[in-house]
Order: sequence, then structure tokens, then C-alpha cells
Amino acid sequence: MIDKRFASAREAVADVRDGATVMIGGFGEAGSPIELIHALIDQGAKGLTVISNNTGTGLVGLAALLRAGRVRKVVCSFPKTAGSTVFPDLYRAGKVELELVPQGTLAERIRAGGAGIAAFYTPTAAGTPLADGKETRVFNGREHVLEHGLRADFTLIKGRIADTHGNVLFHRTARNFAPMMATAAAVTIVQAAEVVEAGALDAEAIVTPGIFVDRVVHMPSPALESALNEAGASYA
Amino acid sequence: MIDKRFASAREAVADVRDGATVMIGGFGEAGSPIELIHALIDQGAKGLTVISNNTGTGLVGLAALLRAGRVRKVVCSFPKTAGSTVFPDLYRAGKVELELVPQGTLAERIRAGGAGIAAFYTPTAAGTPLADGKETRVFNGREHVLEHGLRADFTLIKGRIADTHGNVLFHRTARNFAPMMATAAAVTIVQAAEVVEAGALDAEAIVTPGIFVDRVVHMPSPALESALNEAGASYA
Amino acid sequence: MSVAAKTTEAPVGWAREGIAERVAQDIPNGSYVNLGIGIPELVAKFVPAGRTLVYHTENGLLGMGPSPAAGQGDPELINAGKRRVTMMPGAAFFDQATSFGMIRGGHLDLSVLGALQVAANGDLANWSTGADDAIPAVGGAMDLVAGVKWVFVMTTHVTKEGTPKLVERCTYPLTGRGVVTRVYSDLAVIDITPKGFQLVELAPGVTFDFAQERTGAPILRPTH
Amino acid sequence: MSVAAKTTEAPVGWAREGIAERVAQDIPNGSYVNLGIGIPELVAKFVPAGRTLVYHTENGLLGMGPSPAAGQGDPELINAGKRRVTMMPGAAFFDQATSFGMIRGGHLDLSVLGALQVAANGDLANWSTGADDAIPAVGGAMDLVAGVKWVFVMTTHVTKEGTPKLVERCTYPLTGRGVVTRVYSDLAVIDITPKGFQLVELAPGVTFDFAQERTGAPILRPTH
Repeated sequence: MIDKRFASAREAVADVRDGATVMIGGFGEAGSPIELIHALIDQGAKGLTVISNNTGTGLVGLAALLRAGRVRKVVCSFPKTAGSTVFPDLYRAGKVELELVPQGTLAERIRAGGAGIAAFYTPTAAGTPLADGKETRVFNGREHVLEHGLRADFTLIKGRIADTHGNVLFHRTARNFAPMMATAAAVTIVQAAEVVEAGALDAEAIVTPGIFVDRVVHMPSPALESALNEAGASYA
Repeated sequence: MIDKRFASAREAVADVRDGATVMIGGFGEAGSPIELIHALIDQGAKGLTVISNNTGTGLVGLAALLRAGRVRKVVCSFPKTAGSTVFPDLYRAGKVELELVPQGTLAERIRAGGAGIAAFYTPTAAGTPLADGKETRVFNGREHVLEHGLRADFTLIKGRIADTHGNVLFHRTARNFAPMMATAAAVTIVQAAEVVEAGALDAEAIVTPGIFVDRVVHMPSPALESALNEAGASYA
Repeated sequence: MSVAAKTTEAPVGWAREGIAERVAQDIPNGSYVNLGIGIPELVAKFVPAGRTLVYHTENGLLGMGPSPAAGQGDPELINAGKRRVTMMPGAAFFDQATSFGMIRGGHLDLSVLGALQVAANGDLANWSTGADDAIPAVGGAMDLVAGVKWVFVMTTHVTKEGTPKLVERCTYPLTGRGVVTRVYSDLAVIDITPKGFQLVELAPGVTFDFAQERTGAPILRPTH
Repeated sequence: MSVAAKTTEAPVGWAREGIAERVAQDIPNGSYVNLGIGIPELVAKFVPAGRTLVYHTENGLLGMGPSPAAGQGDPELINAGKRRVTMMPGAAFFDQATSFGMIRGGHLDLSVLGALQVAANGDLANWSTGADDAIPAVGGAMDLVAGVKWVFVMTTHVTKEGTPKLVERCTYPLTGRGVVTRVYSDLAVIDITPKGFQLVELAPGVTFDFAQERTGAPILRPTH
């Protein structure tokens, strides 16, 4: 009997330690696991390194985690979405470190980390400031940059439907980074709007196989960043 | 209006040139695009480099292509399945070259080729004869082998269902190498048991997006290698 | 080359929609296209009759359709600009590794991007002015220019202050080196060639000298 | 160390099923397991009551079930040995890059493999005898030993000719270097430790000396 369900977001994130590296799914609000992030704020771990494509908007979700002072460093491709003020303020004040990574390289580094590939050569960013200090090498007459796999202690992602074995389906463009992040952490936590028994999902259509998922939290009506912001919400 | 359908396997493989590199899907008979391979035999291109996990059984499909003397070199992880005699005989006679690649490295090299990753470091095969002559490098205290992306002129794969845009779904373990091979060739040709209009497939469940596919051939009742062999079939 | 700041006095040249329409004419039927955020998105409005293009948005969708009506749509069906979009028949969703595999692996035919500067050698700068207080953000731009077959730049010929955006060498941080195929500005269509900027076509009412004066490097006249 | 060829006289030690049953006892509930082709497949028959294991087959299925009845099944639902299998509730299909990402990335808990030779330093040789006329074929073995958390070897203690398979150093081409966790033979369960072979348990009726005489390197006695 395998059952990866956890009773609450609080219990699912209870063992995140200070200084942990946490991957957080989402591209903008699409796929952002708001309830897991809020549980992480409540839990209190600090000095975190967060790997996520953006830095959140308004005063909820990722932005709230940053505003609560829990994040030491962000690894990110685009930290200044419209409506994003928390990260820019912290960054200008020197209170958070930023490792800027091109979006495709970020995706590939996470995939590599999860797939046991130590490093790879990509043409992206060759000849730009984002290759400064990095090893380069010419393949087929073209300069490539050596990039290393990324791994994390925890991954927090949002699914549309999961089963008790941890198999996950996503919702449209909310999929984005989640499938790679699920593979690259010691502990992967999924919040899913629907949770079903193993065997209920079509084995051909599963996007993230259960082997990559450790904990499943049922979150029937997940909040959206934009809706919370329009309502003037502020977390913590 | 986008319509990638070709009227026949013959027309779909008509422009394969002598000396071409051809990726062929399948793990054993599961996913082997028998009708496309037979069309390639009829077409006559020779001096081919074939990238495929196995080398076929009996006297049909991949084995028949080899037996017809069209293959100069095989890039492969397991060329001696039970029932496979054509390749072993050619190999012992020095009539075909073999590049033996661990199965996971083969998959990753094809994926890299299709994804614009020039090369990557894998721990697989470090310290074994399959790393002889290859660059190695230590990451996190562990030796890794540098492996290069693979690309081809043509890919031949078998799908369960495809649409006119080239989106493809596969059948169970017939999926195997097809999704990566579809990305790694200049021209990707799919034979599919069912062909539908664009829009008929669930956008969330598509395994190979149409951008990777150039030609779709409707092949309603594809033959199975084992059934042909049991019937004593011999192609060409 | 030093160039005095000169503004583009209206109504000379193409308006934004005119540039977009001109770009659209050059995109073959069946192309897989990524349109950058902002004015490149206008291109989708001008696809000539009889052509079908498939739009890619790098956050994970091929077969993107137009924006839904205001207040409609799905907040988790968005484009790279984080705005709600729709999907066309034949669309497919996929993860970021697959999406950027399409980009980096050369599967997309065309990327249309904005620019801060384009150099005569094809260098592009479009993600940062390098200002000290700027929050650096790159997104998928470096991947797009590194991987997509043709990179079209759609831009005003000069900045609001009248400074040329087509230059001898970029002074802003690069997005990619030698990556631009062709530039579509309000004044002209210009190819990047081994010899530098090569005029393809002047916008209506624009003379060669007018365009050259507003360009930070020599423009070669058409050879035909 | 030179060891004279000695056969394992029946009925000393475990039969194949006995080895498989012993292996199965050591696999925790909920483990993700890859069973190699041949005798490792027997392990699936002996999972202790109350444990659920998820079987991975590297050709693209997690949640593999037992073989179907003879003549039944789907020719495209097969295992890595190319034999027909079934699927369990919760199963998932995926491509080879994903499947070997699971393997290489350390997501599988256990791989059970056969062996030609296992060395005291954990080196494994199980894909080739290096004979001149052999057709080299490796499949997924090198990936499995490089990536899976625990590598269990299940083997006869000696070859049919009586030659030890547990040796000081492998003479056959390696599958992986220092990769084996534990060996289950017909005579004993032996861990690979920094000090070499370490006895865990002798099979019924087998003495330490009997096992040691059939082993090509020293075996350390249990410390407890």
C-alpha cells in the first residue's frame, strides 16, 4: 500500500530547514503553489535559496515569502514582472542575492539535476554578460557555455490532479517548470486540486510519474495570485 | 492550412539519400515502424547509418534492412536480441560497423541533439571500456564521461494516433525512443494507426508536439515483427 | 561613427501596425513563430490570407490563439507576457524543458523580438541597459536568439531621444552575438549581412539618406 | 589469491528461488525497483505480505505487473527483456529520456542484476566476457549501476565450471566501478564494504569455510 497523501500543507512543509534550497513551480501566477508557499511562511524556515522563474507580485505567495525576510538568494530568469515590487526593493537594498539565469538554461539545469547529468554545454548566453566567468567551449564552430545541474532540498509545485502514488497531471500553462522541479529535489511536494486513487488516471497521459513525488496535499480550491492581489490581500 | 499527411510510406521516404543517418524508433518490436523500414528498403538508399536501440529479429524490418546491405554503421545499445541473427553475422564478417552506446546515454544523446545541447557529462560508463578514448571529468568527486548530442537526417517512428499538424500519441511501451528521435532529425516521419484532424486530440495529453514532425503516414494495421517472423516472412 | 540625434518626424515611415504588417508578409505559410512581448505581438493581426502560422509561447504552449475578451479566459492559460490567451485546434501543452528544447534545438522558424540596439554584425541587446539600479531580468530572450532559425527585430529606428538603435557595435549588454537576421523599423527593412547593414526596402516616404542619417553604421544600398 | 575450481554440490545453499526470496526480504515497502532480466525477475514472486513495491522497466513503464497468461497480453506492453507484461494501478508510461533520468538521477531505490564477476571493491562485470567473437551488447546495465541507489547482485557463487564469480579484481570488461552494494548468491549474502567482502549471512547448510573456498578474495566474518 502506497499512499503519499499528507493531511495539510502545514504538515507537508514541516521539515524544511533553515538554509534549505527550495524550488517553487510557476510562471507568473500560473502554477504557483500559493498555499504551500504560505505554509512555508508559517513554518518559519529562513535563509532559504529559492529557485523559481519569477519573484511574485503584490504581497502574497512568493512575494510574501521574500517580504517575510526568509530568502537569502533567488535563482531566477525574470524577477521584475509587472506588479512585482517586493523583490526589486529587497534587491536594491542589498538584502537578497540574485543569480540570473536564462529561462531555458534554468529549465535545462533543473532537468539535468534531476536526471543525473552533472553539466552540459549550451549555446545560450555565449558572448553575453551571463556567461562571464563561465567555461566556454566551441562545438561545430559555435561557442557554448558550460552549465551545471541544479538540485534542491524541496520542491513545491501545483498540480491539477494527483493520485495516491504521486502521479500528477497539470493545468494548461501551469505545467511550466513543475515536471522538471519534481525530479530535482530530495523531497517533492505537490498540492493538487483533485486527488484520486492509484489507477484512476490514464497511464499514457501522466505527466509526472509518481516516483518523482513524495508528498501530495489535497487543495481543492487553490487561490490565484491575481485574485488575492485584486482583493488587496497581504500574507503574514 | 497545415496538413503533414503523405499518401504513402513510399512517398514519405522518397528523398532519403545514400549515406544518410536515419534514427529508427522501437525497443524490440514495440514501436518499430516496420512499414516505413520496408519502404526504405524498397527505396534503395544505401550506406546508411542507423541509430536504433536494437537490430531487429528474423528477416523483416530492421533485420531486413541490414540483410539488404544498406547499412554501413549501427549506433545501438543492444544488437543481439534473441532471434537476431542478421546483425551478428554481418558484424562477425566485418560488413557493418557498430558504435555501442549504453541505452540511457543513447537516449540522452538523442535528446541533447534535438534540444540544442552540444554535449553533456554523465556518470554512466565511467571506468568501463565504453568510456575508452572519451574525455572524462570529475564533478562532486565522481568521474563523468563527456557525451555528444546525436542528430540525424531522417527519423522513422510509429505512433498510435497522429493529427494533421503532426501531434502524436504512442501506444504503451512502444513510445520508448520515438519522442526523442522525433526532435533530433531534419525530417521526422511518423506512421500512425489512426490519423485525425488538428483539434481532435487533448492538448494536455499530446506526447510529441507537431513542431517535431514533418510527415504523417496513415498505416491502419501495422505489422508486428513477431507476427511476421512466426509466419516465416522475409522482406526483400 | 558619430551620429547626431535626429527624430523621426511623423508621418514619415511606417506606424507600429505598418511595421507589423510588413513583418507578416515575410513569414511563410506553416511557420512556427515566437512573437516577443510588446509590439511584436501585433504581427499576429496581419497574417496574409491563406497562410496558417503556429504560435509558440515559451512558457509552454504551441498553437496559441488570440487574447480572450476582457475579463474572460483562464488565468493559467497565459503567454510569455503573462497575459491571458486562447488555444487553436492542434495546440499542445508541454513543460519548460521541452519548450526550450524547441527553441534551442532550432525547431522554431522565426522569433520576432524588440531591441534596444542592433549592431551591424548582428549582435542584439534587448534585455538590459546596464544601468546600476536596474533589476536584471532576461527571461527567454537569450535562448530565443541562440536557437531560433531566423531572428527578426521589430523596432523604432531611433530611441525617443532620437539616438540610433542600429549601431556599429552595441554598448548595452548583449542578448546574443551575431544573431539578428533582419531588422524591421519604422523607416526601413534592413538585412544583417557579412558586410553589415544591407537595405532591403525603405518605408513609404523615406529616402535612403533620411534612413542613413538616423543609423549608427553604414547601410549598403540594394545591389539589384 | 589463487583458488582451485570447486563446484557447489547440491543440496548445499539456496536454490534460485531461495536466493530470490532472500533478496525480497531486504526490500522496504514502497521501494521503486528495477529487476534485471533473468533470475532477478524471480524476486517479484517473493515480496513479503504487506509490502507494495513499484517495478520499473527501463523501456518505459513504472508500475509493471506480472506476465500475462501464455498467448495473452499486448506485444507493445513489454519489459526490458522484451517479454509481455501487465500494468498495475498507478502505472505510468514515459519515454527513454525520462526513464533513464529516473535511473541516472537516483530516483530508483534498487536495481537487482545478474553478474559475471563482482570484485571486492564493488566493481561489476555483467555485460561481456570480452571474447573476440562476442557481439557486444550493453543495454541499460551501465546506466542502472551508475544511477540506482542500491545495486544488489543476484548470482550463483561460482560458474558452471566452478570458477569463483566473487573475485579480487574483475577480469571481464566492467559494467561499473565500485557500484555493487550487496551480493546474494546460492551460498551467502555478502556486503561490499571499504574493507572488501563482508559476510552478512550464510545459506542453510553452508559453512564459512565452504563459502570462502569458493570465493576469489577474502571474506570478512560478521563483526557482531
